[in-house]
Amino acid sequence: MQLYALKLVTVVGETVVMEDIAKEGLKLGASGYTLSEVVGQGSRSARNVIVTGASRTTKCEFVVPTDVAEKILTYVSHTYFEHYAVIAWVADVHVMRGAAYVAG
Amino acid sequence: MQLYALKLVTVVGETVVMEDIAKEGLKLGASGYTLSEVVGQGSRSARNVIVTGASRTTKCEFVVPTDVAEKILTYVSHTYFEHYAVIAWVADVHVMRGAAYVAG
Amino acid sequence: MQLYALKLVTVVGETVVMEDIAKEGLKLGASGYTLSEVVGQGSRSARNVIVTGASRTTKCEFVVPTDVAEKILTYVSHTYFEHYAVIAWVADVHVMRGAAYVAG
Amino acid sequence: MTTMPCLVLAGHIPALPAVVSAEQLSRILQSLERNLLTPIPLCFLLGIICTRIHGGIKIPKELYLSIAIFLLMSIGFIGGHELAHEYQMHGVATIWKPALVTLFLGCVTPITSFLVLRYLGGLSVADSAGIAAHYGSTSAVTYAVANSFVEQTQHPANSFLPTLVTILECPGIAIALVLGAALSARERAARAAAVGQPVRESKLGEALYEVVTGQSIMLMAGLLVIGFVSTLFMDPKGFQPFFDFFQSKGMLFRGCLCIFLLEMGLVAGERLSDLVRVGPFLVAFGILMPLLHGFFGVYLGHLAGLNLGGCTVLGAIVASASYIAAPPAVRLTLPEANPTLSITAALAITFPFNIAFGIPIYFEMAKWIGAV
Amino acid sequence: MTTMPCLVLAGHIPALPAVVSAEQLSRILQSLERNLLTPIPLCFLLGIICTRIHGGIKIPKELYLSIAIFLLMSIGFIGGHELAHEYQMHGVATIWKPALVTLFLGCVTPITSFLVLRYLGGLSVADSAGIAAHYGSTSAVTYAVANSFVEQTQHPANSFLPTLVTILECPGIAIALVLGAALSARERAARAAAVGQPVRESKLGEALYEVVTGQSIMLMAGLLVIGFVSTLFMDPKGFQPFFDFFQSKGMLFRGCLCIFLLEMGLVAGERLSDLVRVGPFLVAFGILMPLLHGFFGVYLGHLAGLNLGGCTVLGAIVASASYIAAPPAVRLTLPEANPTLSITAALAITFPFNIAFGIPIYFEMAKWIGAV
Amino acid sequence: MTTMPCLVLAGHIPALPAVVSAEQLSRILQSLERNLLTPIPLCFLLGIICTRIHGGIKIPKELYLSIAIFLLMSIGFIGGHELAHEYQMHGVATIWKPALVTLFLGCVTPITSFLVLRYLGGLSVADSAGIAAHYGSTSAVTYAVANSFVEQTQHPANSFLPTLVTILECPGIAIALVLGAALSARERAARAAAVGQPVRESKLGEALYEVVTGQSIMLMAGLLVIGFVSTLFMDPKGFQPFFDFFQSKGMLFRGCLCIFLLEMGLVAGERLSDLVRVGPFLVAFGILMPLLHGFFGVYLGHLAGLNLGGCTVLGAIVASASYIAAPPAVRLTLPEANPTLSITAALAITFPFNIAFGIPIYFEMAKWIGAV
Ligand SMILES: Nc1ncnc2c1ncn2[C@@H]1O[C@H](COP(=O)(O)O)[C@@H](O)[C@H]1O
Ligand SMILES: Nc1ncnc2c1ncn2[C@@H]1O[C@H](COP(=O)(O)O)[C@@H](O)[C@H]1O
Ligand SMILES: Nc1ncnc2c1ncn2[C@@H]1O[C@H](COP(=O)(O)O)[C@@H](O)[C@H]1O
Ligand code: NA
Ligand code: NA
Ligand code: NA
Repeated sequence: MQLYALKLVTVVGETVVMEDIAKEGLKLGASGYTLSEVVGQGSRSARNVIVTGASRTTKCEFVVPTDVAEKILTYVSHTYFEHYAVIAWVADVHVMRGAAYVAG
Repeated sequence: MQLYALKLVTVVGETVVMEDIAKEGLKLGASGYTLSEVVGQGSRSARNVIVTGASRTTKCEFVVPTDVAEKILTYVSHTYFEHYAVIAWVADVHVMRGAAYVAG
Repeated sequence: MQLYALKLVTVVGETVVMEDIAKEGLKLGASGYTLSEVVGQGSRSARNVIVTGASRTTKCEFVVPTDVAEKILTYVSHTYFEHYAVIAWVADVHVMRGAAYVAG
Repeated sequence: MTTMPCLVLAGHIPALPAVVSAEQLSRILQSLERNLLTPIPLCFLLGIICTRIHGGIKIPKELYLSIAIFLLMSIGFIGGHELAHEYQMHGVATIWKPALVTLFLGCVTPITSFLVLRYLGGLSVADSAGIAAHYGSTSAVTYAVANSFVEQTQHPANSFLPTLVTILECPGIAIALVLGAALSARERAARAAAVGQPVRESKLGEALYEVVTGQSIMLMAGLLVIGFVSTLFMDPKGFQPFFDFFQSKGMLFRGCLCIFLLEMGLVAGERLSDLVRVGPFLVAFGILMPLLHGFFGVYLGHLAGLNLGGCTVLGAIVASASYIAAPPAVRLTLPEANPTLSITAALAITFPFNIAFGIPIYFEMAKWIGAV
Repeated sequence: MTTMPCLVLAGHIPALPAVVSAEQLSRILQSLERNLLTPIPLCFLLGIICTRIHGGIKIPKELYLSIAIFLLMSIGFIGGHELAHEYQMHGVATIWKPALVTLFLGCVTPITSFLVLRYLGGLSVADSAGIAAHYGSTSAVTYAVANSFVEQTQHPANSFLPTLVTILECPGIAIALVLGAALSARERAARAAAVGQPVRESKLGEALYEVVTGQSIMLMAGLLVIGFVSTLFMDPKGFQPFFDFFQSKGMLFRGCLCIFLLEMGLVAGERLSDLVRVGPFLVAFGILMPLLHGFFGVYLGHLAGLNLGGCTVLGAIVASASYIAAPPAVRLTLPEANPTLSITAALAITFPFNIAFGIPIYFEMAKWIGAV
Repeated sequence: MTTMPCLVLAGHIPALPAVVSAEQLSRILQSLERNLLTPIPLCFLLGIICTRIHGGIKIPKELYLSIAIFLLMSIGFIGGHELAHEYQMHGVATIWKPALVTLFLGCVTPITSFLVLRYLGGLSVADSAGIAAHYGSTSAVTYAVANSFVEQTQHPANSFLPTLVTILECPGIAIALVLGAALSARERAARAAAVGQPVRESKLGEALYEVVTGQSIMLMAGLLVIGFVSTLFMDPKGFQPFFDFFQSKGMLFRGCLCIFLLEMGLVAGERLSDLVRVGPFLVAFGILMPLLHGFFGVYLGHLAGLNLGGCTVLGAIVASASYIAAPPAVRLTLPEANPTLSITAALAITFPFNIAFGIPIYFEMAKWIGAV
């Protein structure tokens, strides 16, 4: 079984900016993304926008090569860490059919 | 604290086949699975079934020993990669009460 | 890019106790948590509380330093493993802005 | 304790010629037919059939929850509205006796259930207390169906029945959980010592608070007050659209009840396969206990002055078992109790039994006992 | 096979003076205006506009699913209710012919569709069969809109039309999938051998079972029985609130239809950008095939004795394409079929065409053919 | 700019004997009682109480969103329907003045708000502009409650008020955001240079487009057109069920409003604990600003020829603060603004104030000013 070593980048934050992050991820080289609705609490969640009834927090996952992972993390941290409740981390994964995810 | 080294297999794909994948995972030796509704975009998502109003993409996670992980990945890739929008990856995890998850 | 090595603790189990687990995680030193609604099956799921129509299973994720990860896993296993359908695992991740998550 | 209710009953019951006469039986069967061939139980049946044949009906969780909210608000609001009328006419004269009786029944039924389960059924303390918490409380949907039934038979229940539902919700759960916690505390301490771990702190207080301030109570009691107040202070024309919306004889209530029962059927159908696992004792318990409790309800309701419809409905709600408020409370306080047992009994045995057979039977009981 | 329906039609059609006379055209245009300037198609249009300008309307999935459930239950219940009246008056005398005709149409339309797609359009076996499965089945919402249309023109359809919708749901999907599976089996085996993997076992049986026991059939057929039974056994006063709730001329049904069509417009709007990708052949297919199938429906309906409204509605449902039951079934059995083609054709071409133009056209067809 | 409205007002106001006479005060109190003891504000109160005692009411997000959609559609549709009648009778003669006045108020209120916040309150540019965006726009639910109020007092508002709500939705947000973006651009550039990063490109254009094509506008304006067109082209019998469904005096609208207000109460209750954090200035702002804006609305509405109900409702919507359209737009364009401040002010102070006290006060203002 042929597995490719890639990175799983996970970004969790205010729903209001997560779609932008997902789209930007594609521009930075990710071949796709997966979004899920979550509920969260963090150090700055008091600043979360709580739009009545709207879902507050979204998680976005990218399976990407190391260089793209770095670009996404850098983008997220530069653009959103100052004013938005966002957290991002990266983990090692092995992917089937991984070649498809290397060069967007 | 006794932790067992196991694999976390994550499969993300068209909702229409994910229940089958979860069931097949059990047959291949997984002791359980966790499904979540997600929204995704990928290289072949244009081929996703967009049943009006139905959720489009589902994520399925299995915590399993290495051999079961390989079996699941092989099954998914052989059965679904050709015609369905599905991605699968595997990561290392350490599990509490891990013995319970070794032999289904 | 400055990344901090931390642990991602994932707990999946009966919804009825997951909010307690999230709160206790904060007390044990986590700086936040992320909850998602999932659907699951496991070795003891027959014992799950199936409150009509209510969501049955919840996933809780903590990004924490190693010592906090151990505390959370120990707490969960001591308090809930005997009578509740709960599974918990831990993985290595690298976090941006990681200092924020070290000392709650 | 178990003999006490019998004592209370002594002497008032008309002589039992042959328990049930042929004529009565045929009346019961007619009643059953009239009850069963209506959309509400038929939707329940459709749900069960659908699950058994693995059919594709899926009621979104949110629709189910929304209907539950609407039904609870509706029960409360119309209850408050009719209570206001009753109050304007009679003060509290007609209400305090049925209220007391309901409270009494809320305290007795968990205990009878516990004793039967523990000593006749030989279940563990935790399981007995857990199931008793379900049977000591009540099911708002059973109330709604019973209320529809008596309205269709042209014997509407007394106006304050929704108040009684609210009264019946909590005490049973509280008593059963306290009982279970007390009796199993020693066991737990012993086991905790054995494995060398600290005793898990009890969540009893928390769980009880959650029951008392739970969705059912808050919505029913809250809307009861709102219905009461607005009836007294609003002019009838402004009140009308709210009344039409919540009206329990109206199309929204009845229609929503159909969809709700369909979902209940889907869930109960899934649980049917657990019937084997819970064993014959619990199946019998799930049918006979409601009959006994139902009779208590009908009889004491009659003594307290309820009308024919009122006795029937009180019987039905006393006989019913909670499957919304009780389960999480039990799960938190008595984790060693097996939830499969209690939920299967409440949802797959007692609920369908009451909907299909129980309600017409309580109606006949009430007639037989002389309620008008 | 394609020539057979023509044979059936021979001789009965009034001479075609100039296909469509000027007077008829103006009548059609008036009909169109009367149809288009009503809330239901306008809500659909609003949905499309909103998507095209990236507007912010978001109908929660659960609301959409809940309305679908309500509409299906409503169609079934009112259908059962009126069927009971029809049955009490005429027995099955008026019903069996239309039922047979509908079954016949359910078997013919997937085959005409397949042949046209495969041989005129040159699509692959899998794509042809997949699309044919959609066009062989039917769309309950198109039924609901057509029914509203004829009720507004004061020519309500025969009471048993909902029964026909239920009959039409399955056979078309089944026939197309069996066809597709049979014809593509060899291809698949060859390819599997080439890559050295075992042939994926077919999910055909499973998928067909899922169609037959799917939500649409279970709810429509189930509520049809419930509506039938309760009409026969309940007293009219007790029946009234259920009738009011499900009543297809009532405010709930019509209002919900507006919201539903709004969401359909949002989805269809998104699909419009796929029109280029699916190519001109499929666009033409999505308009002309319904016209042909609609004519079959109208004509055979007339032969089977349907009234003017009935012919129109039968034409509309035969012409309509399924976009709820068919897609998952096709996806599971014919994975190599491109779902973009079938869904775009069914949802972004045929559905709007029928709603806006098809229904009034079938109405004029029915008039022209002599239905009253 | 702030003095201008005062200028406009000069001379027309009847002499203020002692600001508010005893008789007026008692009338206001009566009005308050009549308003407060009705289901809509009482449901809001129930929601607040439930949150404060950590009760268990949970309105599913999807129910809340569905009701919001229904209310917006309903406001638009009935607005369009009545506009059609108005238009058939008077053309645009009665409408253009109130429309202009509303547009004017939509431009003035964000500026008054900004100036007060920035110079009296000393808040940062971003915070001032962010909050001003909320108070410059409007809350459709406040409109609905105000409308119910005047209908219950038998002084229904002019038919075209929904049009005014639509007009009032956007300009305030746009003006405040442009102001905020312009004034804080330099600050941002400086800070970006300091940390050596490129200036984040502004999302202003995007955010404004999203406001204008947001759900509120699309649904209200869209259904307004649909209601207008179908009133003109449909026969009344066919129109009736749609009217009944959306009818703002009807049971669905009023009942849904109850559930909606319950949820609003739950959310506002959670926000109450933030009152301390936002400080006394913002609390005062959240009460006094609406009174001032409400007076502008009532007064200019009167000048533009609105009736008593119309002046009241215009006052209420000008006084109200947006908590649906404004927050995401502000969050995207002025990320350094603290959302806790604006949402708490709009939702936990101004909204309840208007519902409970504001609306009856604007009603008395309108009477006092001479509207009939
Ligand atoms: N330590 C953590 N573990 C898991 N999730 C977190 C953690 N901290 C923050 N989050 C998530 O990130 C979101 C924003 O966090 P923050 O920026 O810290 O307010 C929260 O709503 C949580 O969902
Ligand atoms: N690079 C990626 N990172 C994260 N999720 C992905 C990625 N690519 C695909 N997915 C997910 O997998 C699903 C199917 O992908 P695909 O087969 O590439 O169309 C998508 O809908 C996404 O949810
Ligand atoms: N092997 C597994 N892989 C993934 N999720 C699991 C696994 N086992 C259990 N789970 C999840 O944990 C929950 C409780 O499991 P259990 O305690 O085994 O009944 C299940 O409902 C699943 O969501
Ligand atoms: Na009970
Ligand atoms: Na068809
Ligand atoms: Na305003």
